[in-house]
Amino acid sequence: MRFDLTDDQRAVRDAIDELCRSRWDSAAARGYGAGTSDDSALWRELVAAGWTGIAVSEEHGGQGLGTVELTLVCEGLGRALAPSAFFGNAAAAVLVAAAGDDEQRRRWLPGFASGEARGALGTWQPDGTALAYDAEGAAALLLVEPGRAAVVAADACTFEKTDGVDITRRLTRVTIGAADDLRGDVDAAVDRVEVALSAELVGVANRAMDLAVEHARTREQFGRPIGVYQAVSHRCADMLIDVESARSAVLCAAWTADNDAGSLPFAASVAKVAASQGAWRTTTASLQVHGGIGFTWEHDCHLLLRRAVASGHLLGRGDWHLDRVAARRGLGANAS
Amino acid sequence: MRFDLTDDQRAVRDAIDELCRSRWDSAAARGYGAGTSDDSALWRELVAAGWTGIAVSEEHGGQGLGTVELTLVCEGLGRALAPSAFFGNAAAAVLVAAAGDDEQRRRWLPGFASGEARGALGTWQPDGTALAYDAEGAAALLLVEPGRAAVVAADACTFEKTDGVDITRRLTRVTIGAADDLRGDVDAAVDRVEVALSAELVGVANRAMDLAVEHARTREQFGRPIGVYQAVSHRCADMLIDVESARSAVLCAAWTADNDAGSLPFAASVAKVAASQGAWRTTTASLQVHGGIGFTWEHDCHLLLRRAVASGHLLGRGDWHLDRVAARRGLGANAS
Amino acid sequence: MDLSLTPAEVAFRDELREWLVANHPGVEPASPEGSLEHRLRWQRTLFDAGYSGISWPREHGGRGATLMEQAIFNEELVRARAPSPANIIGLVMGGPVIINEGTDAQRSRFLAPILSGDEIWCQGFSEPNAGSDLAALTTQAVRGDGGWTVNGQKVWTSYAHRAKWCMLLAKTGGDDRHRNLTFFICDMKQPGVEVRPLRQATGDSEFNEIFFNGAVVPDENVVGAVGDGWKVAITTLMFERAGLSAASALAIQIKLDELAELIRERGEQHDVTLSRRLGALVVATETMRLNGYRGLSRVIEHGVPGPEGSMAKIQWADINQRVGELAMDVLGAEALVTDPVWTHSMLRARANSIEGGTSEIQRNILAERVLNLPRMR
Amino acid sequence: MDLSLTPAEVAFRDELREWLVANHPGVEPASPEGSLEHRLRWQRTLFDAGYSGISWPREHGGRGATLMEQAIFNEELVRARAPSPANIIGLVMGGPVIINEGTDAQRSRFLAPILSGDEIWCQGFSEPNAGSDLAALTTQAVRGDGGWTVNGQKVWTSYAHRAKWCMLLAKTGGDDRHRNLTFFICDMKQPGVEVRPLRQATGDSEFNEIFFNGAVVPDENVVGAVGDGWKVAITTLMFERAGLSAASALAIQIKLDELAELIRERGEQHDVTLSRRLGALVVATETMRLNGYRGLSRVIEHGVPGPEGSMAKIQWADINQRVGELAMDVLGAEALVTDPVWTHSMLRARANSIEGGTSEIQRNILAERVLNLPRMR
Repeated sequence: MRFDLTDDQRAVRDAIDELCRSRWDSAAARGYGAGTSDDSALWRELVAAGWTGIAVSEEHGGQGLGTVELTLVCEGLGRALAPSAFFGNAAAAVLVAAAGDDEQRRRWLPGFASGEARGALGTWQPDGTALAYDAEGAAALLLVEPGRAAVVAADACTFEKTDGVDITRRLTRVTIGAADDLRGDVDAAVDRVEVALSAELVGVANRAMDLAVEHARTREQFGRPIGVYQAVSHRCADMLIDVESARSAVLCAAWTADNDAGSLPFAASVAKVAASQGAWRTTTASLQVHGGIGFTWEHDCHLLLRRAVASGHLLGRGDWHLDRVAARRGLGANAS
Repeated sequence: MRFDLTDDQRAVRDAIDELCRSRWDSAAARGYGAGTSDDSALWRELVAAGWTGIAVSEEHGGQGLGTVELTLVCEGLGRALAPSAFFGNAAAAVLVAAAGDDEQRRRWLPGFASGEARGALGTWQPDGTALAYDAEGAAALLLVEPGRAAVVAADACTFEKTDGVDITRRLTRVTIGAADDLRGDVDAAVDRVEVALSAELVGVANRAMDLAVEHARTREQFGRPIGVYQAVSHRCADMLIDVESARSAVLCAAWTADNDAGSLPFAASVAKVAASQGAWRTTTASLQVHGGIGFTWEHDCHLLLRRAVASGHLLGRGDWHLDRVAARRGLGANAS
Repeated sequence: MDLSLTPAEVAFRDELREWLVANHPGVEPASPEGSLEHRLRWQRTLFDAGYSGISWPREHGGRGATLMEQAIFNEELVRARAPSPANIIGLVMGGPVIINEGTDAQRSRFLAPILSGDEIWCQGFSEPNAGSDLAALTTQAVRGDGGWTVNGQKVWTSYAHRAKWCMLLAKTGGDDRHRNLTFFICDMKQPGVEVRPLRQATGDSEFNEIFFNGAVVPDENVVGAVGDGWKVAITTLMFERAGLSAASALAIQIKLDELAELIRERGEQHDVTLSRRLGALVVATETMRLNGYRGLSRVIEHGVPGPEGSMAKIQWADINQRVGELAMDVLGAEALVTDPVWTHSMLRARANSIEGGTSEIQRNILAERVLNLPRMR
Repeated sequence: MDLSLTPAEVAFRDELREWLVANHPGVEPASPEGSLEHRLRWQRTLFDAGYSGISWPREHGGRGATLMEQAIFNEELVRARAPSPANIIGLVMGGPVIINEGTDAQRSRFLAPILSGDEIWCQGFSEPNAGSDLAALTTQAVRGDGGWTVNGQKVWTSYAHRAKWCMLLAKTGGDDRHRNLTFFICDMKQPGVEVRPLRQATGDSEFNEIFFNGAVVPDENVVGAVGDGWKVAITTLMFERAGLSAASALAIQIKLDELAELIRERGEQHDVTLSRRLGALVVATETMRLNGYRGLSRVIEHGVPGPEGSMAKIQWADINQRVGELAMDVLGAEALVTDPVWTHSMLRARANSIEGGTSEIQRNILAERVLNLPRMR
């Protein structure tokens, strides 16, 4: 057993961080969300580097790398608050690849892989509409709800811009045309999307921790850097535990998705619970460590907190995962 | 409105504290629990001072004071970890007075009030037996379970000593003879017992906080009293909030029991949740502040923690109270 | 101990309730400016009816009622869904400080317009580099023949753009951190004062920055002695906290009723995790309310608020943040859509543990001033 | 990254599993003495089969297996409900420290009897007035011609009453808190050493006090240089923590299975509050296990354990304490009866956040040594 990244995987992680550093910052994220600027530069680079097809099989025009590599890209983009259609497109590819039939794979995967006809992820709402990020410009929308997933061509839908809690993404409410159900193992496919989403949340939490630690080192009150006070330093230590625990859980779930499908439901639930709770705790704690400055519009704290809330709830409630874990031990509302 | 003690009430509080200081200490509590010494000296004083009948009507030989006064005595005895049959006897009197009929009141209350034929409190267990504290020497046992309360003469029961988590009390498992149900409003009666129990827990929590604060002032590490470190001082501040919140809730519930019966269910649930959680958090936090010394057998920390656990669970789960509170807002398993 | 209202308190409350039914100002406009105008008119209405400065002494233009009646008044306003008067800073902090620490001249000059709302007050304590640590203030006041000249910057001041007077804490020389601050009443309507709105994480702009560039404060606007600013400021902050508690707890209970309604609307009323979390918040809020009334009885006994007020501040922030978190879990997958009520209050609540003294500072106060634990030196 | 076992690891595990079936020592006696004898015999059995010192180098009498195989061994012992060997302190701390910091003479003298269990080791670091703060140690070692003479008191030492050797940290002069401690190997079987059992809150006596009155330690039993005790001790403590993690996480999962069984026995399996609390603990324990393996891979890469081990220590204590609290709520009204399993482990778990370095100290370590936050001076 070896539980750390290979050199190739480190190269993926470093490359995506470098790309974000050079092509993205929080000003770009704000502009993208507000619709005053776009992410085409970043998107072109992601396409050019082949990241869009990173986990798509070579047969369908992708690089055929694994879920671990995919999560490394998601984490890097999350750390940089890069909105970009990357996640939705990757989720669409994961869903079609894991739960679609041959015809659906042939029709959609090559476009997702090349980024020329990208996909977006939408979640069905009680009223029959769907909520989706970065849906404008997508060729296809992948819709999910518990136990069901379907693909629909974008031109069969109408989109209405909606204000999202996450102001670094573009949220739309979608009126859906005729949707084509995925007939494969939808739960297993959605678990893979949860893993990618959890990876993004690890990046968000890690960034929030880095900001808090930097502030604690430099901000002085009562004649000392505030990091010497345990109310601050112990809060940062707890952030570290949350971030590293979530990272361990996501890496394990990603590896499990490719190597031990039977264990994926448990691994995916562990990853989602650890990452969503970790991101919430870390982003809120980071804002607290920053004090007043962290509550200003100009500071990035609230961007991270907003991302943590929105991504943490994107696919529903954490209790669903706790119930799935407890059910393995014969406990819960539906226990015999 | 005046939310603080009257001079008479302060006198009750001070008298019970003084009595415990002069007649009781943790060595006595340990000896009593172990059966190597008894509490007759303390008990005689409680009887002599008329505390045993403090909340019993004068008609039945008591002092006819209120539930507030009763809770002040319970808090004082809790603070001193005084085992004594006081609580069980007071609970028995509260149950008979609030849910018994005239005949039951005439038969039992005078003995409870004078302490000459005292009562004890037992909780029915799934197997039909009951668990009771300080039952030996009692004249009657008051048995409770959700929705039901009954009185049974002690000579109709057999007692078997049992090891309790709370080693400052004597726990027995009781095989019950013919029990005489109380036909009055049992829930209202049990709520009053919960209030008295919560008062005891406030005393326990307060004592745990006092020990922690004293230790934090005097114990030095790294060249400073540990109380200067926020990991310690902020924990103590949280103890203060827990203790004062529980005290406020208990005082309000005690006053409500005598003045606003319709509001008692809510007030009693608030008091029980605040006091049981507060006592658990405070006693465990106090042990943590003490470090290794707090985990030794000789130190009182674990006596307080054991009392907090045992008294906190004596009448069942806290979730029952949260459900009752939520039901007032149309929420919960049985909501329409 | 008697938790029932006295006949006088009952009479006061019933008369007030009747009056509120007849004089309710209606729904508060959403826009910040509209809301402020609405609350200015509302304060005037309250003032004309003798409901401004409930617990202020009659000789200072107040109603001369008890602190308990003041608390009843605050609760009834919340219960009637009526807004707080616009000059809340002046009523809760400025006035009480001037009554307790000010001169007769200051009382006759400043108190009346606070009550009527003719002059809005704001509070200039925090600075970019002095949030928790008032000793780190850098705003300077230098004495000349024309009085005091002020240079520096303040942040997080509500109402500053509309305020006539600012409670200004500035350095006036000396090294003793408890003797080198002075408490001024600074005229905001002068060339040396510039106000810029501060946009916060919610997107709103409740607060402002104030820049003082040679602003002038006459000698007669010093409150307390020169160098006593620290003591005066602490008193002010304690009045601020004493104001909280009971009424804010009622406001939270109303919010919890709305959240319970949301849970039922969404058909989640049988989810015991949600219902027990809500129940636990109801319990916590009730203990906060009760702590508030117990604290108030202490204030009535001792005259001035004590450090215990920090308990309510900590509880208030913690409960509001947990309400926001619960609301997100109730919304589930819809939590990613901006909601004018719930997502907004989830975000706004994050500042509750920072504004008016962080929860960390409140815990320091409880540890040092209530529990007498040693201080880090 | 590859979370599957290598063929060699699989072979090692399968062989071990088979061996454990054939050689399982049976149920561990309840009495402390009986348990220790049982675990001494068990260590001998392991030793004879080549399962003592799994990851120790062959030249030092170990199996020469990888740290990963050591972790697999620890997990398999837990999975088979087999006890840990009696000389755990020697195996996890004493041996590794001597291998890394000791002299050849020390290696040839001490290592073999550690592996066989012929000589039990204990750890003499903590003192009544030096729990978290090793710099406050007062135990003195003074050099004379007969070697070093030791006077002082140690507390919280497991196995001291049976130990032959004590890893003793004592003051050897000088003021520099990082240069005035020396790490000794002290013979426990001499007149100058007295051991008294220490009774703890559970009623058990796992620990002891050691009183040193003129105990003698020869020069050759100094580990590292005189004055290097601090550095050597820190290494020891990190080995202690590196030992934890994965296997302890598995032990907790087994405990959670038993707790789930208790919930079902009591017919509470439909209470979603209980089931979700248990689910959350399963999740937390799994992340602890995964952190452990990730940390182990780091150790394999860097050779020695890093401060990250403090994460596992904090998680371990926190999870054990939450398990105990949940168990009490499952027992409900029966929680007031002493239960050999649940009430005992609820009480015992309270020490988990104190023993082996408090959770507060672990957080200091993470803040200062992993996050490079400034230290209070």
